[in-house]
Amino acid sequence: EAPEGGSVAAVENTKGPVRIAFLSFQNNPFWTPVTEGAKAANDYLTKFDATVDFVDLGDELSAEAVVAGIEGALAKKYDGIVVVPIFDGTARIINEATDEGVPVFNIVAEGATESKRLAFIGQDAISAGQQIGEYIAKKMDGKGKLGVITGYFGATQHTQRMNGAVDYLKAKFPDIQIVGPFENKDKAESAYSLVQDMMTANPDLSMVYVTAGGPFGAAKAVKDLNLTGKVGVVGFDHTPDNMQYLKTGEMVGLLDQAPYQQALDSSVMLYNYIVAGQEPPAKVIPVTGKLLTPDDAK
Amino acid sequence: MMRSDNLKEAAASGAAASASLPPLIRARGIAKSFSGNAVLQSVDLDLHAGEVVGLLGENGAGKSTLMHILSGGLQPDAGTVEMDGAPVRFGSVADGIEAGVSFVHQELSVVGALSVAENLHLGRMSRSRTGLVDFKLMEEASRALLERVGAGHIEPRREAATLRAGEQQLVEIAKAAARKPRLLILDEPTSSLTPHEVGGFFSYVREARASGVAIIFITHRLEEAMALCDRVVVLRNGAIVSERRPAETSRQQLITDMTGKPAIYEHRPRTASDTMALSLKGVSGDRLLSGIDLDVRMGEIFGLFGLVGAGRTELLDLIHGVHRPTAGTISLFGERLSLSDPSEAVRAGIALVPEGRKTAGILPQHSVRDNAAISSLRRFSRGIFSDRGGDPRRMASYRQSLGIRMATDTQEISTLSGGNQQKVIFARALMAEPRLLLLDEPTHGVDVGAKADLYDIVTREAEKGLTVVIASSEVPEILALCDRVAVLSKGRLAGILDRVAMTEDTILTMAFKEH
Amino acid sequence: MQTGVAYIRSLGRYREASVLAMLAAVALYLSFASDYFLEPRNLLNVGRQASVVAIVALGQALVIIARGIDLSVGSVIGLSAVVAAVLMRDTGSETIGLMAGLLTGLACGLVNGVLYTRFRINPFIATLGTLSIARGIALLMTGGIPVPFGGLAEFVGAGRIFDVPVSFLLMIVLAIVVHVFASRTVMGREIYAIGDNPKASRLAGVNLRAIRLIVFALCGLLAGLGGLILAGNLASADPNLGMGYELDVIAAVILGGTALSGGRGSILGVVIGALLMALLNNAFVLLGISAYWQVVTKGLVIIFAVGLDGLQRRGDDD
Amino acid sequence: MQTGVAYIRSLGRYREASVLAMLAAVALYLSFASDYFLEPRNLLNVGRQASVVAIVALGQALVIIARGIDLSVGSVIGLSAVVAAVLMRDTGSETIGLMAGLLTGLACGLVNGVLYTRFRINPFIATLGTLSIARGIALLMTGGIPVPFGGLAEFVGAGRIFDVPVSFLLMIVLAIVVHVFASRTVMGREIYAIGDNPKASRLAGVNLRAIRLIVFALCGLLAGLGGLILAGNLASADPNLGMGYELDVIAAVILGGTALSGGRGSILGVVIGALLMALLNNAFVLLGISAYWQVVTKGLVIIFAVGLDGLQRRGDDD
Ligand SMILES: Nc1ncnc2c1ncn2[C@@H]1O[C@H](COP(=O)(O)OP(=O)(O)OP(=O)(O)O)[C@@H](O)[C@H]1O
Ligand SMILES: Nc1ncnc2c1ncn2[C@@H]1O[C@H](COP(=O)(O)OP(=O)(O)OP(=O)(O)O)[C@@H](O)[C@H]1O
Ligand SMILES: [Mg+2]
Ligand SMILES: [Mg+2]
Repeated sequence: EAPEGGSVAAVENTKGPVRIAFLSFQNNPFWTPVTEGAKAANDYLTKFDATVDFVDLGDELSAEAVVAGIEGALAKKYDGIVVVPIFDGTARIINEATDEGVPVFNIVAEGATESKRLAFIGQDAISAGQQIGEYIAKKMDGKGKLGVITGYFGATQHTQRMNGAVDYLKAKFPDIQIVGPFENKDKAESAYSLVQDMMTANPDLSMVYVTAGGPFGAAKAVKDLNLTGKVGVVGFDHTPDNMQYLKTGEMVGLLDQAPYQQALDSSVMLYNYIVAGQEPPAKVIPVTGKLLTPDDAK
Repeated sequence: MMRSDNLKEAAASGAAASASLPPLIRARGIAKSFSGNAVLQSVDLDLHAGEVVGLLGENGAGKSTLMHILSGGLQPDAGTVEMDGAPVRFGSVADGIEAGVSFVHQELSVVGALSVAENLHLGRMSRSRTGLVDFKLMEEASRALLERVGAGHIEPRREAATLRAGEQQLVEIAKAAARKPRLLILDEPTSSLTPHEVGGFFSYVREARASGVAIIFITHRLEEAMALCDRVVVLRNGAIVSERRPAETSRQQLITDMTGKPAIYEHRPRTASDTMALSLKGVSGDRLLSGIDLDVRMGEIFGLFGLVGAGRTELLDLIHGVHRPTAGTISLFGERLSLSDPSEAVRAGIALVPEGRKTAGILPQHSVRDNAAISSLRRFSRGIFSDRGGDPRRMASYRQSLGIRMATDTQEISTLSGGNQQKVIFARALMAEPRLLLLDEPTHGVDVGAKADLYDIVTREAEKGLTVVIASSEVPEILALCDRVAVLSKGRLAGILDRVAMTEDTILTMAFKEH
Repeated sequence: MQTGVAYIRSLGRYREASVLAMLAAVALYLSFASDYFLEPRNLLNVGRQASVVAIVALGQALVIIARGIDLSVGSVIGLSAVVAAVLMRDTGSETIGLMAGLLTGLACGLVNGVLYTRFRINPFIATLGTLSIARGIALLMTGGIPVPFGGLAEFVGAGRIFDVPVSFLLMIVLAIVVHVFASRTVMGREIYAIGDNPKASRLAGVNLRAIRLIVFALCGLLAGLGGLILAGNLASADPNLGMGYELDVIAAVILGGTALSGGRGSILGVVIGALLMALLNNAFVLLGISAYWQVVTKGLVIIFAVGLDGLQRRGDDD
Repeated sequence: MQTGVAYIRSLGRYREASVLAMLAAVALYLSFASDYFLEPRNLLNVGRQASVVAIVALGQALVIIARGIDLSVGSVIGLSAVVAAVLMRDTGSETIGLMAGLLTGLACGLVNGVLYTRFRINPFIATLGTLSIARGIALLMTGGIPVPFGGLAEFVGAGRIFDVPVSFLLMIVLAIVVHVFASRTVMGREIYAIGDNPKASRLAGVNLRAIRLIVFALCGLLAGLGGLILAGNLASADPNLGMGYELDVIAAVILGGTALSGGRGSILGVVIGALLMALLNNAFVLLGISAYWQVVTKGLVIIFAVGLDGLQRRGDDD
């Protein structure tokens, strides 16, 4: 049956040893469950004579690092690759691998360009943004000022999460006024300063949306300005520092991407494809994030 | 054809020609001041093709400034320059070069990263048919050029940074010569040349004169000026005070012209104390020196003589803690020294006036005052705080006693004339009130008057008990100052002469002994 | 009148004058363009936002004046914060934690200094190396997960005394101390000297190695302090804290008129440089400048701030 | 035997020797530690991965040899790629797009050069400014969304000729060209001259301004080319492409033995420096080193690579 925390069971291995490369980054707590999911997949698949090797692509996220990682995995003759491609620009190498007969499974986030990957499991950044947008609208009662802080201007995932929410709000709730966006380069300290300044210029601000790294910095600023309960912060990922402010109330919504399950399921599905030719259920397997609210934290 | 004949004639008799032909350069009423401080008042100067004009003057008299104006490096505040009778105005050095003015600067300016050949051709390198630099052609041309200035031994392919100062000097002279100048300005070109090299250089200058080049020769060595020049012009306080023919004048007369008073330094015999100040036993260095034994008594002025590369600088470096000796012991007043850094030497009462003012002496972006104070910051500190307030006072007293010429002591040292910079370095060493003063070619670029002053100061300090070790390439300097002299030859001690045995002959013979 | 003009001209001699003029210009513009700008609270916020960059830049300025460079400051910020937080958590003692954080900064600085002075590694490369190593250690210590960090550090990082942010006060005090150190103490003057001409300074009796070592150590210490403030402000020590700070810090130093080639520079200028950068970020939010124009504007202001000086100095060097 | 040792010693005189030794050591280790390392395919991958950094570093090396620095290369990579991709999309012409991309790089370089030579802005600050401005323009042009990019650029970025990556070949060719340019042409020699002693060079009649301008322009051009290759490889022009590249590029230059203070440096060394960094990344993937240890290892290798050299040169300077 399926391993704990996963939803897919492995089929019998009739092909002999299988080696899967799991390529991912490591630079903040988001990646911890991804790593753990890959480890769990390895433990689970060992029984089926398959290994999942976790390959760290380092701490700087870039398309070049992904390309170099896949090139390395091809050189090491893996039977299949699970990868966090994130960026536009990884499609070409993924196609190359597929053409060489090494199937690639994308997880977490992929670029906009279509590739020949076996399947993608993950959250669609635009709909995730919209999901948060809906929640924001509800919390704000459809009016007031929303401050927007994005990770890096021009980072596709950040932009999509931002636009997913902002476009939705603009269309549906014209009374919500957007302040920003401002760039915090994934830094909590920068989010802190931005919230401080946003409150100066907009004392009536009632909500802050942080699309990427460092939402807890925004929450800390709300706390230090004694605005807990008056201003709320929404953002992504159930990391410990974010969760803490969900408990104390500065953070009012956190959207999760179920990274552990993504890592585990993708590995098993790729294994099933390699040994039995079993196709994943769909080309795009959406993960609907779980939106945690202060109630969940209690 | 006609013209070149005239040039030859002019060369033969400068004065006669000047009446019939416009001079190559006619400068009138040149004035220049820096931030309100007048350096040149109103200078008139004529230069004829085929003559060598000596330009003398005290440090800071304005010689280099005047030359910068003639070559386009500086613009005069007032006055005109004519070339061949037509007014010219050089907006930049490039304009000057274009018009045939070559300038060998007082401060060395070879490009260390390039080869000698590249340095000689910088700004006008030759290309082969492929469009690439024609190194072969350049090297051949360089050999000829170097040969001409008496530096044929320098390999054109060598990296310029590895040359000695004197060799770099010759490369620069060769570079200026290569431009086929009509006016060649040489600002203290001989200051780091060996006597042999000076000879080669002289013959080059004579050859250039014969081919109709006008040459300005700036020097502080009066003998050289008298030997080489057709005419000697003296600049004082920014104005020309005399023009003489060497045959019709004397050394003393020139000194009086320059300084307004005759400069005399007489060796004053001293009785050295019995206290042993510095003693070296079997000292060897990691470059050249081996087995040096020396004893210098307190209050003594002790000379170090040797030919270029004999190891004088290395010896002073070892005493000053710049490098560690590989063998032997050094003691100061009976105490054994084991220095790992010059900072310890300074603390032990040793001060050094280093060789190479620009590279090892000045702090170019610092004020004169700060430059002078750097060695004695710790002496005059209160706790961790430095006595900034006292700096002007101390500076003023050394400015006076050393006759340092400058507008204020807060101006950057790099705006001082070369000789005055050297005096500031001297002030730095004296301010540290050392027990042992090490001088490495200390009067490099210093004018005769000031030299006499410096000798006086050194002697006075020695009489008060300061021990002085002075490395010098100038025999007259050794003879004037030293109580005893050690002669080094190829890193070994060739012998020690006392006052009675010291003559130019004995010193030189000893220095050449092992060569 | 005459003397007034002359006075302003004489100001122009100071390289920091042009950045100060830019700072004043931006501030003046903001005080008309935004009603909120001149509110004390906002001004104090700007001060706080500049404080960490300024504090770390004080150390960096000393290093650059001594003709070095320290690229590792960003990582040292992160490592110091992490060490402090982990030790505070594990020993339960705030004092131990904070001391350990500062000592970590000092140690990193000493390592940089030793690599430079003893192993003769170019400081650019040496500190590029420690940049990587310190970050790696911080990540290894925490497994990449931020560690909660509170108490006194939080007070220093986020607290206020009579409405004035503590970190801003600390910056002022440190700026004065470092200014006095640089301009009035023996060692300070020696730092300028070795930056101007290391060989001449050494021969004149300045202990080159010792001073270089101390300068790097100080820079490390101040970066460590910066790390504690930054983490204290967020009440969380993230191993990625301070990433990329080196460029901001060096920019503040150079904006403030310090020459990258050493020997010259003012501590006051450093603070002005840091304030200008914080002011810009403040302006973006107050004026609501559209996203991508923020990036363009920042570049333009940096260039103008220094360009004024360059134009005035036309024909100065070389 | 004697002469062999002497020969190896004489190699030690070259600053790039120590990095080359490190490169060889890492390669040797890898050939034992991983069965896959020596496979031609893997070696060629390393070459390809080094190529963009190396190509951009060629230009940067010229700038640094001339005593400048160009921090804007990362942003120029991004802007050139974006301009090329947008124009290719809008005009439909590949030629126009690629030419525009290269011209953009050139233009950025010229702007840097003019800011330095005409407005006398310190190159560190000037290029820090253009870093921001170029990135801002790239964002404005694309609205932050990557633009697809294909055709010839994709061939150059990702294609192979007889299994050899085109970008690697291009790098080799460019390295040779730039090497010849630097060491055999008049302008090349003048670049070294102005970096070593600007004043003396100017007095000798070298046109300082023109050469500085050209050097920055070349650096911009090569960064533009790097952008096209990078975007071609990814088949997508991201406005954030190349972000942070400046540090990698400068590190490659300095690892390769070029002095940050100008006047000295070898083009060969630059390529070695870039290869060493690519080799490290390859090693991490092949050996499966954990991310945090990767960071530490990278720092250690950088320090060792240059430390060897420093130790040998003990007591050399100052
Ligand atoms: N850029 C400058 N700024 C201020 N003062 C200057 C500058 N250049 C030269 N001076 C001053 O002009 C005076 C003349 O200097 P100059 O270099 O012409 O003297 P010199 O006759 O060549 O002396 P020396 O024999 O020592 O070389 C000096 O007092 C010097 O301080
Ligand atoms: N940096 C150096 N590295 C290696 N050898 C050196 C170095 N500097 C000097 N030498 C060599 O050491 C020897 C002693 O030089 P030193 O400078 O002490 O001689 P000197 O008598 O002072 O001569 P001068 O100063 O006139 O050149 C010379 O053979 C010289 O070539
Ligand atoms: Mg002079
Ligand atoms: Mg000597």
